[in-house]
Amino acid sequence: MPALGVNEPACTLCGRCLVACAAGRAVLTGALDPAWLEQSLLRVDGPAPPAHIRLCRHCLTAPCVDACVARALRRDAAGDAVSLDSSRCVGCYSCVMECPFSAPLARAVSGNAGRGTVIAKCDGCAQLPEPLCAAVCPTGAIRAAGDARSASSRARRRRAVGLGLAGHR
Amino acid sequence: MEQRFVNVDAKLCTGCAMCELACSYHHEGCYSPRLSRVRLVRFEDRGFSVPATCAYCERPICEEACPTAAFAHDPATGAARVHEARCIGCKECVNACPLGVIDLHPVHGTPMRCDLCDGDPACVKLCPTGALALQLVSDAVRDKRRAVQTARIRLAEAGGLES
Amino acid sequence: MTRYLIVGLNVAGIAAMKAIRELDRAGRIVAVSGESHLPYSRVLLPRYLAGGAVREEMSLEPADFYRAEGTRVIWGRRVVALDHERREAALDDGTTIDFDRALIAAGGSPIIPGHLAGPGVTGLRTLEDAVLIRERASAGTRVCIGGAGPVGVKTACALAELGVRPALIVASGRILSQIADPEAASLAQRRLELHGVEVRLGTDISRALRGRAGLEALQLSDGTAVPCGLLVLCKGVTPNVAGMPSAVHGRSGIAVDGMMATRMSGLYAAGDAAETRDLIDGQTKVTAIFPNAAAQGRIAGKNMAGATAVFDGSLPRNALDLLGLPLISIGLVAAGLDARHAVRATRTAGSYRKLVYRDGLLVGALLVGEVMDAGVLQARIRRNLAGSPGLREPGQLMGEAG
Amino acid sequence: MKPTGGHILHVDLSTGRNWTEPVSEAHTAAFTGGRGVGAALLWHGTGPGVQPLGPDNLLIFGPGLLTGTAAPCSGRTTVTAMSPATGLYVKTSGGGHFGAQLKYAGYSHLVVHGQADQPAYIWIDDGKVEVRDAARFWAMDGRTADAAIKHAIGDEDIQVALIGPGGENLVAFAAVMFSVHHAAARGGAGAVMGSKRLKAVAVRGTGAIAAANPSRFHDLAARAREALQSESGYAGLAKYGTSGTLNALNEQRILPSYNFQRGTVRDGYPLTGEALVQEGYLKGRVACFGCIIGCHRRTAVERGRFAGTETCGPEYETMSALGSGCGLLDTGAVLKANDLCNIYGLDTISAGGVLQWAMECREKGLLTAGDLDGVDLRWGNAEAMNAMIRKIAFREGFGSVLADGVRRAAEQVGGDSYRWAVQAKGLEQSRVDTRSAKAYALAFAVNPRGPDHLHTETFAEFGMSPESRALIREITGDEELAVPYLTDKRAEIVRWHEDCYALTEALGFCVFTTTALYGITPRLMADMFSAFTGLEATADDLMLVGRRAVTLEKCINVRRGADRKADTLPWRMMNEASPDRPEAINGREELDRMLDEYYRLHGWDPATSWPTRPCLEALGLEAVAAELERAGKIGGSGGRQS
Repeated sequence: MPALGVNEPACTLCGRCLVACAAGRAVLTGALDPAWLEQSLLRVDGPAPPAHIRLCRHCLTAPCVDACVARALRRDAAGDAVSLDSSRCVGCYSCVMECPFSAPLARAVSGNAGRGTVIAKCDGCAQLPEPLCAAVCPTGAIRAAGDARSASSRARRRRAVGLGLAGHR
Repeated sequence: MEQRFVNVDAKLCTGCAMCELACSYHHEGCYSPRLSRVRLVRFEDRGFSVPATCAYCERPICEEACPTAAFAHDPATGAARVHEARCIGCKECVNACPLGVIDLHPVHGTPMRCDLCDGDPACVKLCPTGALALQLVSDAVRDKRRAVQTARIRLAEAGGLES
Repeated sequence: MTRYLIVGLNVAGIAAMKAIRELDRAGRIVAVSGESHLPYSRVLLPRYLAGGAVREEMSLEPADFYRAEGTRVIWGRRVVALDHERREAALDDGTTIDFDRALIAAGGSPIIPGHLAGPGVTGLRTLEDAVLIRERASAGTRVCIGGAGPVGVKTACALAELGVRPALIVASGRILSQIADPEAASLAQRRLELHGVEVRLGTDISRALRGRAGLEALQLSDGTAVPCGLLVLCKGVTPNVAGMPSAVHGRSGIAVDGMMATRMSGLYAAGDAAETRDLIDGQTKVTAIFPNAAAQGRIAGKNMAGATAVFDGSLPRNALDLLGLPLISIGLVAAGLDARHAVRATRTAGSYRKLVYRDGLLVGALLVGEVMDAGVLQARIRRNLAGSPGLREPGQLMGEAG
Repeated sequence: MKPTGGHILHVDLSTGRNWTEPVSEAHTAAFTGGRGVGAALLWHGTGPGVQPLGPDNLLIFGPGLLTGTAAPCSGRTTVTAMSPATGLYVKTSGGGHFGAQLKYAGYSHLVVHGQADQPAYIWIDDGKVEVRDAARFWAMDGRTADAAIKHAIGDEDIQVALIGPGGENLVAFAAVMFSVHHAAARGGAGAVMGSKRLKAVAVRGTGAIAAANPSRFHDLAARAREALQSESGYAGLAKYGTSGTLNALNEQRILPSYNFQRGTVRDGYPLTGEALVQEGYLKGRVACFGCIIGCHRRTAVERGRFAGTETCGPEYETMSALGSGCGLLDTGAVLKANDLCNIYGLDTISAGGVLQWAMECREKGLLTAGDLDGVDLRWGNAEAMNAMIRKIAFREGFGSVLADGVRRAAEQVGGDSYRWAVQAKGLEQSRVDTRSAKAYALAFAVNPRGPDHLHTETFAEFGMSPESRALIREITGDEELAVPYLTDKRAEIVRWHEDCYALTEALGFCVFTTTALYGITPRLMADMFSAFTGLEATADDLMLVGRRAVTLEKCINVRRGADRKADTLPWRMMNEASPDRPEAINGREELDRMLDEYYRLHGWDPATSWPTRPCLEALGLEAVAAELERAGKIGGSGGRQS
C-alpha cells in the first residue's frame, strides 16, 4: 500500500474523506447499514480548523501492535499495513494508550460480555490502488504516495531538486 | 554553534554515484544507492544529476513531526542521530521533509538521515569532482558570493556586462 | 553460525526471536518454554477466566509460527542452571543446550507470602490458574482477591462478569494506588461496586484460616474475618531468576544496560525479569508491562544478532477497561508531586482527566472515561522526558483545552 | 546477494515466461561476468544456424561482475547477440546506469529469448518480472520513450534500456540505448532487440551488493581510484573527453576524413574536445555509474542554425564519423546529427560510415540526387545528413538501402562502390586509420565483430604516455617497439590487449581505465576479483579468463562458418593510401605475416584460423572442442601453443 501522509493545517474539515471511507466500505463489504457514515475508519476532529485527523500511519514498528494483548493488531503478511482483526479485539484500550496519532477509534458492540467496546481503524484500502480518503481529499491534507517503505521521498526529492535547478538557471 | 552540512555544487556533479556507494558502504558495509543517505536525482534526458542530502535545516521539520523524539543531535558536532529504538516507523518525518531526503531503511524501517559520518563524510571523500563539500553555512555563502562576483567581473571584462 | 538460546518463551522471547531472524537467517535458535501450551497472552487471563476469550484466541502466535521462524522450541522445560563460562544451559530434565548468546526472558511468578501459601491460595499467571478459579467460582466458592493493582482489579471485573461477587481486599487506602489518584480510584471503585464487587480498603490479609474442606476464611489485619474458599493473590510478580548466574542479578530481577545486555557478555535479559530505568523517577527497576516486554525483547534480539539498538527506558503506563469504564494512566499521576509539579484536572459527567506537568512540561496523564487521545498525550510525555519537547503544537489535545 | 553478482534472469518473449539460473563459483572463476559470461551464454544458447533477426537469437545484457560497487569506472554493461550486420558474434558495450540497476535488482545477466507478438517491454522490479505491452511506446524516439516509460511506471529514478525507431526498423547498425544518451552501439544489437519487438527493458533495483571481504575490497577500490587519478592521461580525458585526442590525430594526418580518403581536414578545430570546452558547447561532464573520470559530455548549441540542440556527447568517434569523415566541420551540426542518432538509436560510427560512403558515391557519380530521393548528400551538407539519418531510422526510400549497412548497400549500388565501403565482415570501420597503426590493423582484422577498436584497443602502440611505453616493454621486452608503424611483435601486443580488454569487460570496468589509461592493471583487477568473490586469483589467472572469452567468441564465429578469410581489413585500407600519408597502407603480405604470428601465438591453425583442441583444452573448453570437432571445424596441427 502507499504511505499515508497527513498535513493537518491543510484540512478544511470538508468531510469528503469520511464519506469516501464509509461509503467505500459499505460498497466493498456489501453491508449497507443505515448507519454507514458511522463506519468511517478515520475521524476528523473539529469543530473548526485546525483539524485533528485521526488516521493510521501504518507504522513499521507499530506501538499498537506491540501493546495489543490479544494480537488483534498485527502487521500483515506483506508487511505493508497494520491490520486489525476486530473479532480478536477485547477492548482493552492498550492501543489507544500507545498510538501517537489517536488513530484507533472506539466502536460499541452489543452482546458479548466484556466486549462492550472494540477498536476500529484504517485498513489501508488494501484492495484498492489508492486509499479512498487520499483520493478524494481536495486540499492535500491526506496524501498517499510511493510505497510504505520508501514513502514519498522519491517524488519530493525530485521536485525539490528540480525547483533548485530552476532557480539555478 | 554554527552547523556544518554537506553542501552540493550541482554544476560539478557528473552523476557517477560514488557518493551513494561511499555512504552505503560507510553505514551498511555494502554498496546500495537504496541504503545511501545521499541520493542522486537524475534528469537523464538532459544528462543532469544532482545529489540530494539532508540540508541540516535550522528548524528541522522532520524532528518537529516526530511523535517519539527519535531524532537527536551529537552535542559536540551537531550531527544528526536517529534513536532507532524510539522510532516507530510512522513515516511522519518522511512526509514532513520538504527536500525528500529522509527515506526509511528497508530492513529496520527507521529513518535514514545524513549523520555527517562523525565529521568526515564518506561521500565528500569519494566525490571525484568536488561537487560535495562539508562546510559551514557562512563559508558556503562566502564562496558562492565570490564565485558569482568573479563571473560578473569576467563577463564585464569581456564586454558582456552593460552596467 | 551463531547459536541463540531464549530462556522463556512469551512476549519478550518471541519479539527477540523475530528480531534475530530478521537480521540472521542462518543462526540456530533454541527456545525453552516453561509451559507446554503454545505461548499465550497472560494479560488475557482475566478475560479467559470470565469466559470472554477462548483458548485459541489467546495464542501469541499460531502453532506453525515457530517452525516457520526456524526455531526449535523445547516445551515444558525449565532452565535450572546457566553456565556462562561453558556457554551451556542445563534443563530440568538433565539435558544441556550450548549457546553463544542467550536471552533471559523467563518472566515472573506471582508473589505468595509464606504465611498464606497452601491449599486455596493461588495467583493468576497461568491458564491452569484461570481454569481453577473459574471452576471454583462457578461452583459457588466464595472468592477473595488480595491486592488491587491492575491485575487484581481486572480479576475482580472478570469474576463480576462471571456473575459471582468477589471481595477485593486492599492494603492501601484506595484501589489502583500505583496508577491512580484518589479521585480516579474512587470512580473505579464505584464502578466495581456497581457490579457487585465488595471492596475492603486499608486492610491486609494476616492469616488464612483453613479447615477440613481447605480454606474457609481470611483473617484480616483490621480484626475482622471474611469467608473465603479461594484466595487469588495479585500482589505483583517476582522475576524468575533462579539458576541464572549471580553476576547478572540486580535488586530483584536481572540487571541490564540500555542494550538489554547483562554484565556477562553474550547474556541478555528482557521482559518481566529485566530491570530497566524508569523514565519518570530515573530508578532502575522491573516495569512489568506488556508493551515493555515486546520492545525490550526486540531490542535484545537486535543486539544479539549484531545490530545496535538502545532501549530508552520504561514509561510506566496502564490501560484498563473497568466493566465499560476505560481508565488509562501514563507516567507520573499521583505519587511524589512536589512544587515543581502542576496539575490540571477536568471533570465532566462520566469522565475525569488529569494532566501533570513538571517544570511546565507534560509528564503524566490520568484519564477516566474520555481516553481516546491517550496516545497523543503519551507521545508528548515521551518527547518531554527525552528532553526534546515538540516545537509544533499538536492540533488539538482534548485534555489541554481546559 | 552472492559475490557471484546475482542470478541470470531469462525472459522468453514468445511465451512470456521468465526464470532464473544461479551462477556457480566455477562459472564465475572461468568467465567472471559481463562479457565472459555473455559469450558462454551465447555459445550454449544458440546453434550454428541461428538467424540474427529470428526468434532463436539471444539478446544478453551483462553488467560486469563488479558493476554496482565502488570499484572506479566499473559501470559498463555488455550486450551480446548474433549480429545482423555481420551474421557473426557481436558484443557491444554501453555505459550509463542501467547495468548497476540490474545488479541491484539481483541479476548478473538478463537473457532475452524468443520474439513477442506485439511490441513489448520488460519490467523488472527487483524480484518481480513482467512482460508488458509497449504498443503506445512503439515508434517513439528514445528520449520520448524513456520519459513515457518512466511515467507509466510512476518512478523517474528507474533505469531504462531501449531502442529507438532504428532498432524497431531493424537498421543493421541500430543501438541499444542506456540512460537515454549512452549507446551499446556497434553491430546492430538494437535491431536484434527490434526483431524481438522489445522496445525497452525497465529496471528498478533496490538491493545491495556486498563483497566477500568488504574492507579489503573497499581499500582496493580506493587504490584503483588513486592509480587512475595519477595516470598521465586522466586529467585530459576528464577535461576534454574522448575528442580531446582529435587534434593530435589531425596534426599527425591520421584522422579519418572524407571516408578515409584523407588523413586530415583543414580547420579541424570545431571537432576537437578543446572546441567543445572553449566555445561554450560543454555544459557539464557526465559519468557512467561509478565513474570518476566523467569523459561523457553534456552539450548544447546556443547559436546558429542548430541552436536549441541539447544532447550528450559527441565522442571522438562521432566527431570523426559524422564530422571529418563526412567533411562536416561545424560543431553545432555534428551535435545535432549526434543527437538524432542518439534519439533514433543509431550507431554514430556506422551512420557516419554509410553517409560518407554515399557522399563519395554521389561525388563519383554512382549515385545521383534522384537515387537519394532528392537529398543532396554532399560533403559537409548537414541538413542532408540529418534528413538521411531520419530516413535510415525509419527506412524511407534510399534510407532503407543505407539501413542495411555499407556492405549490402555497396552490393546494391554496384560498380566500384565496394572499394569505398570501408567495412570488413559487414561492419563499418571505426575511426582509426589502421594503415598507420599496425597493431590496430591486426586487432581490427581478427576482431570477431569486424574492424573496430572496441574489442581490443592497442592504444599503447602509439607510445603516447610513459605508462604506454612501460607496458610495451613489459609485453615485448623492448620499449622502442611502442611505435605504430612497426609490425614487430604486434601479435603479442594484440593478444595482451585482447586478454586485458575481455577481462576488463567481464568485470564491468570501462576499457579506458585499463587499455587507454593503464591505471587499473591486471594485478589490481585480480586483487579486486579475489576480495569481491572470495576466490583467490592471480593476474595470470584473470588474463586467462579474458583469453577464454576471446577464444570462445572466436569459436562462435568458427561454428558459424567463419575462417581465416574473414579476418581481413576493408579494401581501402589494403589497397589505397591517403595522400596525407602516402607511405602508409595495410599490405596483404604484411597483414598475413601478422595473422600467422597471431594464430600461432594463440595455438590456432594458421591455415583456417580455427582453434586447435590443445588450445581449447588448455582453457578448459573441452566441450567446445568436441562440438567443433563434430562439425569438422577444429584446427589442425599447424597451430602451436605458446
